[in-house]
Amino acid sequence: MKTLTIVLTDGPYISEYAEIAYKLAGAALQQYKVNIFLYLDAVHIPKKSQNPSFFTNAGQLFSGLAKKGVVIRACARCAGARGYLPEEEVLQGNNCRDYFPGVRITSLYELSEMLSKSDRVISLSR
Amino acid sequence: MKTLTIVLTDGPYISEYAEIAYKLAGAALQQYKVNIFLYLDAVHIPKKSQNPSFFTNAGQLFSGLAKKGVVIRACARCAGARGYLPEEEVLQGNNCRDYFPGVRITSLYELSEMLSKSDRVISLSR
Amino acid sequence: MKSVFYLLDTAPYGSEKAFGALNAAAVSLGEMDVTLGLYGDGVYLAVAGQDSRKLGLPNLADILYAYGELKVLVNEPSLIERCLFGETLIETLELADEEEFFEAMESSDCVISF
Amino acid sequence: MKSVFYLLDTAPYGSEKAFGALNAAAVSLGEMDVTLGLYGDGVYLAVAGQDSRKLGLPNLADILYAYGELKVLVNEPSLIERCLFGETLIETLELADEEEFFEAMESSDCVISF
Amino acid sequence: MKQEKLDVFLLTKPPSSPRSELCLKLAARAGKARIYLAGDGVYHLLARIDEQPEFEIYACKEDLEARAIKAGKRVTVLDNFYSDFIEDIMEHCKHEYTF
Amino acid sequence: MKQEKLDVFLLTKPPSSPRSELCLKLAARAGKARIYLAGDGVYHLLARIDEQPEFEIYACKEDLEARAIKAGKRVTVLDNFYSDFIEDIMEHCKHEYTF
Repeated sequence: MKTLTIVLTDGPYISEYAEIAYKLAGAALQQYKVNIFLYLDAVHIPKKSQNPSFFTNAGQLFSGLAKKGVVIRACARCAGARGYLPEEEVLQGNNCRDYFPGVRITSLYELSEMLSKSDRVISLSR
Repeated sequence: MKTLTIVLTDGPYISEYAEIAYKLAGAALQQYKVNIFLYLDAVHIPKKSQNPSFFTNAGQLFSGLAKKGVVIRACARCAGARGYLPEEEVLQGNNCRDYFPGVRITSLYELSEMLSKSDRVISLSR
Repeated sequence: MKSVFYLLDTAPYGSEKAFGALNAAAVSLGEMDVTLGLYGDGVYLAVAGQDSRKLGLPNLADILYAYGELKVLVNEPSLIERCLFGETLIETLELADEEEFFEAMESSDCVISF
Repeated sequence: MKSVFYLLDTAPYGSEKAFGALNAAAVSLGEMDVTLGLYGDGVYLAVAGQDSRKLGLPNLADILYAYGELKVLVNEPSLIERCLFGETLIETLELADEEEFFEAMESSDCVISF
Repeated sequence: MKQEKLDVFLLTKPPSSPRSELCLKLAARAGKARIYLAGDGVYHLLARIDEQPEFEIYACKEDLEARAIKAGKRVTVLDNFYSDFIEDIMEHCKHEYTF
Repeated sequence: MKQEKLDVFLLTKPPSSPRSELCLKLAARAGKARIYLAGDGVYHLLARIDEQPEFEIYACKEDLEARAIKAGKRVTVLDNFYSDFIEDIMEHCKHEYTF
């Protein structure tokens, strides 16, 4: 099975890339393995308890993707800088209390791993 | 006493405007009343438990400004969208568990209030 | 401050900035003299016929109509550069040439850009 | 993917992007064929003599020196547009004209921009 | 029907963006190319990107509607834009770029 | 010594930014102006912003050092950039703009 990796660097709402990535991943996961790497401000996307009155909840969208098998990882340095700290334990595929289930904080080396195992890579950034 | 209001729209680290605003506010608060309004992504700035290994903790910088009397308010819609929800109670000048003390989530009308009472306004955005 | 000029130079829908600028301008109506200036990519907001239902985003043109008393200036040179001069524009907006646009900025007590 | 081209078109220090691009490029060294391409405002990273201590930010030039094996291409037309052609540049970087720069992008398996 | 192995571009930025300029330079170098317009990328239709005969242009329907941008005859407006794009880049294209 | 009531500009964006262009247009309209360069705004010194006789140019020392940008004779490099800027906009300037 071919693999697609999507690299994101923007947070939700301020840019539309979280939504575009959701649509790309949704279209791809029916036939392909899909990875998403959250870098820089994109580590805000899986935050719990988002309540956007006028937009679609980006955290829920990504949580839905994770349930369908999309591998979502967040850069540890970027997440830590922004106050998302990893726990020792992994519960529901998740190692951060502030994140929706299915999203894990990992080292940046995971990005390199993802890239080397991918057939295509899409990067979206402002 | 004259009043300066600073309007921010970017989150920490991804842009230098949180730091520049900190320096501007620090220089101004010795002689003037200073307000900061956090809009759009800037509502991420006062998040607790930021741990930026290579940068200065933006949340701590702003918490320090609040202690020195700078009035810091975050837009309720932008904060809610990004998962920062206001409590009923105000403790330590703060109505959000995820925020450093001294930063309060308020309606956008507060921005208009701040502007109308200001002698100068600085807006910083990418 | 008695007057404020909001400068929007970002295209609508691709980012929250246009929505943010409209909301910020709207809350000052009545209290201050408010102008929203569309400049650069911000002028795309002026195109008539927007329908954002399928994107699941608020219709920004509807917000403009809802705040009919908001003064919105559209920078003409930006429109021309973006090949928008022949397009149908939202009729409640005011076209402003470079001189008129800059004068509105200069005569406002402050300029806020997002 | 066996090769990756990181495109940096944002100025250093004003944003975390240059730092992010350097780190991302560094972790793939050894595993993949990595090129960092400085383009547009990204070419400001090439100026020699950076000292960011007083800003309290990591010195990005030092990171470039620390990863000496990283291939860094500097787009010449961007340098010229920014009046940087006469400035002293970090000597470990490679100048690339438009043709060489685009060829490096085209011959990489993927292009990632921040 | 996209059997031809071409370079494929996803363009989500408006014409004023320096990334758009870079995208179009690379597309021009490729000779023939398929360009997918989504988000603010659909504003390239105002700048007549579809008049370049070497480019096949695809546009995202909901992004056109939101922005009130009309597509000319040479533009293929896709209802399933993202599925079609994904199929193209995973199965048919030579090199893929996103700007 | 900044008694003259002038328009004051804080410019934190590099020359390529459309906001920089807008800033310089407004400054040119003002005739004489004081321009404070901080952050990526210091890159305007490479583009010789200091050769315009109508502008008084001030630059932030730590931003110059980080970016390895030298300031010419007509540029006032300020150790206390932010204090001086704040005093100017609160006490001396006519109109203040930030870009």
